[in-house]
Amino acid sequence: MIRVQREDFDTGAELQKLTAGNTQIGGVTCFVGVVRDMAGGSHIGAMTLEHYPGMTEKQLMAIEAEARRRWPLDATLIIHRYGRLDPGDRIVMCAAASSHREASFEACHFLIDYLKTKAPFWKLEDTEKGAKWVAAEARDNKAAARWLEK
Amino acid sequence: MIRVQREDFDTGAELQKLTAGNTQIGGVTCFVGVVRDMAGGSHIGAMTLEHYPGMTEKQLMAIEAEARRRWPLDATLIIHRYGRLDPGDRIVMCAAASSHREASFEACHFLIDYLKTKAPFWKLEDTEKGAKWVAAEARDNKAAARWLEK
Amino acid sequence: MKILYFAWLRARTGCAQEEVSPPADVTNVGALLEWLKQRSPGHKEALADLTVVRTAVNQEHVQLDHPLKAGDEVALFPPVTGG
Amino acid sequence: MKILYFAWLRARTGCAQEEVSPPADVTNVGALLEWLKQRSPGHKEALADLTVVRTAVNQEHVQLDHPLKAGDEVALFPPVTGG
Repeated sequence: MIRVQREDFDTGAELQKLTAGNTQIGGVTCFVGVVRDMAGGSHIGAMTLEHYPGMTEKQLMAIEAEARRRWPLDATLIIHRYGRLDPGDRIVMCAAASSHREASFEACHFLIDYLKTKAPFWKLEDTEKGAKWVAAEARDNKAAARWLEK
Repeated sequence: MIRVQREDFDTGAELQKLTAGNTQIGGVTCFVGVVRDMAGGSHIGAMTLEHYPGMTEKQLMAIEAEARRRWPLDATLIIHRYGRLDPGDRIVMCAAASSHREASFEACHFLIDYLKTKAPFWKLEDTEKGAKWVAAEARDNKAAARWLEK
Repeated sequence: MKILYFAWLRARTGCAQEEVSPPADVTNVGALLEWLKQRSPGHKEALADLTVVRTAVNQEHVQLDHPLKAGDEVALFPPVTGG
Repeated sequence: MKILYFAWLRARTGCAQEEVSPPADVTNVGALLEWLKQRSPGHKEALADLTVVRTAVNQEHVQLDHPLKAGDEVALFPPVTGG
């Protein structure tokens, strides 16, 4: 399941719903991304996440479908927020549940790595020097490239 | 932090406490292990987790300390339950928070892999053929061996 | 043809969305970007360095050689920075 | 010296914990296990296959060559299956 929303989410409740009623599941790996207050040495007051409605959902669904094609998963979840966020706020959660621990770890890692390079979100940070569009990081492309199928 | 307890835990509340007040944290990876109702082809009604009080805490603390030595982590948590558990019940949670996504993933993976081979817990499963001590799995040793430092 | 601009591409072109009718020789995304540069100094500035511009057609990531057809929704944006 | 038994080692020996005084030539864990085998048929059965027995001294995992001293807490258990 994927969701794109302005509101915060309750990580524990989401995980609970994800695994409820399926006793094949042996483990769930979850990543929660949080707004940091330092980036590139500048203090950040808050940030605004812009996205491309329609394409965002389409890309997240494609990423989720790809994870389920690659690993034996019982359940997957991606929630991504947009709008104004303060340091410490949750931005994103990815989760993958499986009967196999390895599959749940790899799939969760894949979800966040792919999302970082494919989902159309852009961060505008309030810094001490004014609002600044965050530049993409080369290491995110590198992280996603590891999942390219040979 | 580590905890060994009979009671269930609230994953979301634990994650919230773990990251609260530290806005250096960019992400937290969390693994939650759940009781499956099938193992080796036998239906499982419930299981009882026995442990070695004292040694369990000591080993979990050592595993946590080792993770913090290896990766730049802001916070770590291991909670492991013991006693009687039903299919679908949470058994364990491991979490690692960091300013770096990769570090949080690797450290969380390390925590659960090491715990599986070093923490003195034993599972007694109620199967259709009676109570049965679960045998250790070779793949768990293999998973832990990947973290051996060269 | 609908063109959408996001993040600093929107700021520099001064528009979030515009309806355009490129000439018949604009058959792919690369040609469209060259043609769009002529619309205003802001467009020219926004599209000056195409190494930092990404494109989607009908909500799928595409490269500059992707063909265009009437009615396509084309989006221009910087490399994404979500997550 | 205190010996603790866990999981099926406890079930087979019939005891969770016992206080023992091994002779002076029992200087390491391996020798202790051999000596413990003689305490009962249950002990002998429990310790018949040492490839499935793990040991800890004072709550640290150890190998069979680990030396023993008076007052040690020695635990015998199967390979762990938590998590």
